[in-house]
Amino acid sequence: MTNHLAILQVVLPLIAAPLCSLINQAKACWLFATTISWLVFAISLSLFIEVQTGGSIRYEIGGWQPPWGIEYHIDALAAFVLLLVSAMAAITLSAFQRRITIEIPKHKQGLFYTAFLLCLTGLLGIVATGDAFNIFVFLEISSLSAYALIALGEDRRALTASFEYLIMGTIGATFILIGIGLLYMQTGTLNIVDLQTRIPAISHLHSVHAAFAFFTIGIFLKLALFPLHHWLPGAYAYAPSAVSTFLAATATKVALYLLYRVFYTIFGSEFSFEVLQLHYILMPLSILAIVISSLNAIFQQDVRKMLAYSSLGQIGYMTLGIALFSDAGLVASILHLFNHAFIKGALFMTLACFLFRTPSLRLDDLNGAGRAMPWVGFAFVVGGLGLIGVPLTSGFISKWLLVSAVIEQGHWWLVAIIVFSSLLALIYVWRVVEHLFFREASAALVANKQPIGALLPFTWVVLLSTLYFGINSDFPVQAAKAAAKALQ
Amino acid sequence: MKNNPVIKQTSFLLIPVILLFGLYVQFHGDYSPGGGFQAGVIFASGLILYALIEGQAKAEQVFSMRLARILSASGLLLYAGIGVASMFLGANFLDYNVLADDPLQGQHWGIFWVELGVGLTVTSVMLSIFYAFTNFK
Amino acid sequence: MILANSLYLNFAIPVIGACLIALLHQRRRTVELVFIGTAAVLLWNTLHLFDLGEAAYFINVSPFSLIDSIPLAFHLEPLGLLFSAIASSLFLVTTLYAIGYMNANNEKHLARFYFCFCIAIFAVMGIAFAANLLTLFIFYEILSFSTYPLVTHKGNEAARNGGRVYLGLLLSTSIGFFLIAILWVWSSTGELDFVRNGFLQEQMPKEALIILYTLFAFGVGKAGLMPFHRWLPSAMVAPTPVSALLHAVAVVKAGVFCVLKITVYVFGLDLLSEGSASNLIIWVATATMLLASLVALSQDNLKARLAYSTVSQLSYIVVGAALATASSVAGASMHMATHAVGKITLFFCAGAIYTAAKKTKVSELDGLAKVMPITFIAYTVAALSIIGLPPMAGSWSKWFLLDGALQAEYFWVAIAFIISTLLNMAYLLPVVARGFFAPAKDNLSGIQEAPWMCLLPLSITAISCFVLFFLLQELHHFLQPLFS
Amino acid sequence: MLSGLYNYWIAILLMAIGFYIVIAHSNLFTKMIGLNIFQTSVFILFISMGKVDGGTAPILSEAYTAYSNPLPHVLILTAIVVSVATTAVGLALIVSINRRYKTLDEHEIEQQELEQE
Amino acid sequence: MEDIIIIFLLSLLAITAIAIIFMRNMLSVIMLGSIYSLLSAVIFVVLDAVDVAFTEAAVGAGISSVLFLSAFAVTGKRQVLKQKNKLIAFVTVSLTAAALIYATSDMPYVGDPNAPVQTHVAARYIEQSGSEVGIPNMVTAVLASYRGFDTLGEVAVVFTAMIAVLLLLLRREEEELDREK
Amino acid sequence: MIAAALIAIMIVMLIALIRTCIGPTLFDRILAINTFSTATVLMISLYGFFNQRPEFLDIAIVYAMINFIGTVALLKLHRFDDLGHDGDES
Repeated sequence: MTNHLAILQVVLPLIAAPLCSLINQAKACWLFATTISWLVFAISLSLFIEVQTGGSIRYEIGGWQPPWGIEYHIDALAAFVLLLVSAMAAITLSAFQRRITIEIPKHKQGLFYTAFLLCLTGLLGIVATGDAFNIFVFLEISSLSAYALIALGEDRRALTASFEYLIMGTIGATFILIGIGLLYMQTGTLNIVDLQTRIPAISHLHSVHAAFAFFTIGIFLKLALFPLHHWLPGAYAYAPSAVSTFLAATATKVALYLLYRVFYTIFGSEFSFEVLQLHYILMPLSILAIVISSLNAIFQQDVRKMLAYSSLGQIGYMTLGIALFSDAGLVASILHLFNHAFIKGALFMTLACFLFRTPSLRLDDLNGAGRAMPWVGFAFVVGGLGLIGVPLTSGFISKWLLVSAVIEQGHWWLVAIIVFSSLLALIYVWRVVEHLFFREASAALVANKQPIGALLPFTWVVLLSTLYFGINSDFPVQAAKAAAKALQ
Repeated sequence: MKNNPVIKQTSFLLIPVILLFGLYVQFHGDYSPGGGFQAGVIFASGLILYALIEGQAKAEQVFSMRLARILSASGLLLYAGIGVASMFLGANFLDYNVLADDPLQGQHWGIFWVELGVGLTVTSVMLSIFYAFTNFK
Repeated sequence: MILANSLYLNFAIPVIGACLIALLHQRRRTVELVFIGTAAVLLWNTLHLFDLGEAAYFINVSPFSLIDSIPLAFHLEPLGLLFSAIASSLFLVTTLYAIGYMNANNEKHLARFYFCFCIAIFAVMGIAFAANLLTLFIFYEILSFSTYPLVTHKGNEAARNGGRVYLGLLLSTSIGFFLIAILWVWSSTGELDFVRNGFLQEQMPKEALIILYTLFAFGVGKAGLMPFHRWLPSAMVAPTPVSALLHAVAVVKAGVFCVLKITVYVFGLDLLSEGSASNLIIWVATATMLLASLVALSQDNLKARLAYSTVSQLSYIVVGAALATASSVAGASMHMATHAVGKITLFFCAGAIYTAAKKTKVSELDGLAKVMPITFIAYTVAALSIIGLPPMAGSWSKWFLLDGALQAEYFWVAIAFIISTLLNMAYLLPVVARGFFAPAKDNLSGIQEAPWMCLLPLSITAISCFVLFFLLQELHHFLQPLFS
Repeated sequence: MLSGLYNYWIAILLMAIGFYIVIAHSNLFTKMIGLNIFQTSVFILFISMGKVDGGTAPILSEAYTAYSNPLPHVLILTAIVVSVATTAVGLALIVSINRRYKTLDEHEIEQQELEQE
Repeated sequence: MEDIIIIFLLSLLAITAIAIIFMRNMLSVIMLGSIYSLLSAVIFVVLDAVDVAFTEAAVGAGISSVLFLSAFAVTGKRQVLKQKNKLIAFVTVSLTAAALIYATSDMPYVGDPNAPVQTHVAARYIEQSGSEVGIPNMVTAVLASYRGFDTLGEVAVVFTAMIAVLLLLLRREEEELDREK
Repeated sequence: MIAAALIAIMIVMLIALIRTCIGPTLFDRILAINTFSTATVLMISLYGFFNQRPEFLDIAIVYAMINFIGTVALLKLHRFDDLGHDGDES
């Protein structure tokens, strides 16, 4: 069966989803979905090892050879992102059972796990596939389930946020579809590897340029890159905590993966950067994203919204790495994708821990919560330090690589901007820390002893992994380098 | 719709035709336009027409929400199951050639079952979405 | 192997202490015992490191690599050993004092307090033994973060504001200047390891060296160079043992230690004394020295006065480093030790006065020496040492610094040293004068000496001010490997 | 030659109209219809590129040799399904929004949120 | 003749779309929407995409309209149709359209048999599917066999849509009623 | 011959479309839509013959059915404001 791992990666959760909807009993569904997610993680792990040792894997679905049939193509980058997504899914599902029982009405829980598995399927499918149109299909699977999952938030604003996401997401997906159409019109193929070989010959065509533009804008919409980011903060802030954790850690990362694929694999870096001079657009956008989102984050009263804005800023770092148009920049970008996913995931998990005892996540409701719940409070501090990029956390490693990539190109002003935004991060993280530790807790909070359950240990597992990758960065750095090499 | 015998009678004449036509589209999709998806939608439309005429409650007696959910899941499972079956028979996922001794026959079988899965899922999904909306008030 | 093990032990001890404290946080007595025990064992182990001798110097010990080719690495060298010895011995004294002070003043959240203390000393050990710039930076940041909860310990508005300035300034300078300087060094030389006589020779153009040195000196915000000194007085909101630790032992000394280490092992004395890379910093530090003294004069709050005095004294060390002659660097290193001992005594005295009499202002101290003689005698001894009068330890370090300034032919710096010494007298001695000679204004009955847990440490440190004077020859000898 | 680029131009016009409705109309319902128009225009774009002059529908028959390209048809079949799925989810959202806000006007919803703050 | 038909139908389609912008009545918008679907289905027939036309008729004019109507029934008839941000919308839309018009400048003409679309991948479907898959309807052959995985994804999309709608609209009582049965 | 019929149907379509747009009552519109879909059904059947592939009559059948369901739904909505209603008037 091992030679089928590539397809099982995606098909396993896809088969599990309808089964889960048939089981339709909260506890059993949870157990089932969690088991499946760990299996998926195991598959992605073995795929990762296989790709690291034996090079990229190609799998012809239906036995039809590539440009005619659909193929799965898992290279070092895809394996890396698959690992990330499946790990986050397994962790989220295992950790969040209690929160889901609290936040989701009982009769919807079975469907909730089904939708979660479908979302996972979609995200994995986007990464694994080697066919341009297949990307669109799986993009829609993940998006549709994400819309529903987000809309399950208790606040009614979850609904409007989800609707805005739906509109923006559909426009984005349709733009990507137009891009696929234009490319197909000029090349006659949908296979990514085939596209890659055919595009250089026709790169002078206007429609290829337009295809590039549509791809880029469509992915920017999904990625929530400034100024197309309005849907994201609401979506992350009002979604159920399990959903915001999972999506914050994976959804934008997969969109970023698509961006790499389009820029480097489909069109090739030469076309993207030398012919179209993409970095002249991407650089200012990234900088604006970094600065404006960080500034926005400072003024948020709701901590989840603050983290959402901070995510926007972090996306800016990742695109900045691309915009540098150098190997070092690309490695930094991929590494930051990985590190940030875990840091942000851990932070959202700590917030979910707080929710067990605080009425909401507004700053005033969190007064003294760190003292009342020291392990959770400390977890937030550690995660926050990672976000700022303090040494010994994995956030530092990726920022170090990013800044060295910037210095390599001699952009000293950019270094100043990165430093400035790190300080902004310090401000918004520290505002929360002050509320958590240096204000008096309300009597209700001190008296509330509701148990947190498995969520807390899992939060610490994720946090410790970010600390470990901050101390011994060999694994992610080597993986990021291999991934960047696969893109060249 | 006791008060509207014309509509009721016409519809009751039409519904079997629609369902039959749905089956035709489902199984004749290899030779003429159509296939599982179109058939599913047509089949669902027939049932929706029934729900429009006789009301939600009666329609659910014919085709309950629960049945719709089970069928939708089994349709998807059927499709994926064909893929897994070909995997167990030693070929790649969704490779129908190995489903029968003769590759062409295998392709026929594969497409037949796969289309059936599509049809099942689409019918029940469309219907349960319709139910969900009309029940919502 | 022995080297690695004893080094790691030095890191492990405070961490184990911290963990024990966190685990046992409900049992107050046990926590206190653990706290003292940690400090004692740490000191014992640190002193053992001296036994390894010169042969063990500059051998890198690296548990793992951080990024690519940059490892987290440690080594032994005289400066670091000196610093670790100062820190761990004073840490022991401070633990005693902290327990006495915290109990006497009914402070809360003791376990958190001791925990952070241990982590801070762990960071100090990291700084002392760091073998490359990145390791140094990492532990420098850990120190900032671990001392933040100590500064804001009281948790009120003032404490939060103080904490904000503290952390804000330290982090923004370290990320904005220090880290950038490190990255610059790395990207242009590809090296970060500390080596004898530095590794920047011929690697970078002259103009760049000036900027780089300035970046480093300002980046180490803990060295308190103006205009980045504001965190020091802000941190005065902390309980006194913290102030003592911050200002005498851990934080500020870590700052100047970083400057010294970078000067000696990154730039190298030859490079700096030949070129003009450090001129700007000499100017800035001299100005800080004088200005901070003037500000100290105007402060009525005793702790604030001592804080500005610290700012001023730190600049002695920075000037010493920046002058980059053998004498001045030796003087700077010694000053690190002598000032540490002196200043910690002064802070202990301020805390003892607060504990016993609840007085914080200089103008309220009239006649207090009659009821608290030991405290005031200790204060006098320490003040004299800081001013630099023989036979107190401070006299030696000032002598070397002055000698260094003259050797480097910076006559105006020498003059500034002398003016500053006069200013030192002007702001430190009024306390003595008021305590001993002014008639008491308020009713002093009922006030007696602070608890013995406070008195014992300050007596020990006061006596060391005196004893160190006679050990200076050996200290100088110990530092010789720096200049070979 | 069928009609040159006329198909594409109309598809672009439709796309623009759909897109315009999505952005400019404040009623969520109308936005969904706009989205539908937007997506349908892409279908026309795809289908037009599959057309072959003198070709016929891609169903094998002995009478013909030239067929139009079946691949875009397959893609668009999938895209239509995706579009109807999106419509269903969007409408479900609209219905829920209507229940919680009692309006479907974007600006009135914003207004309500502001008042609640 | 074909040209005339296609041009005329496309123009009708454009008129319908433009009319939707200016409609003030929600129900009319939905009705025009279904006309739009019908028209595009006819266009698909003329463009030889019979399967697509089939689907568009069943889905666009049928299911979509019914869904719109049922949602409309739930949300009530009083709908205010207003337009805001006209300028922003116009600029954005014009930019997108301009990009595409720019792209059309070197597109192959509609119906060109030598366009890359016709010569590369699709050629094999047309020539070989009869012998490789063995069914006359090439669209079904490609859909279910060559690109069967896409179709699996498509079924998953439909399934997801159901799960999503149920998650949003399902209410407790019905679920329990359902269980009793 | 077929061409002429096609042209006539197209004209019908245009007129029906105009009527749908201008209304004014709901019934005008419903009627117009009905006309329009009938025209489409005819159009598709005729086009099949015109193009010499009349086997696509299937599509025309679907259109006729869908058209009927749509009209019923529209009218029911107008009458009961609820598509799930059992249709008995009280």
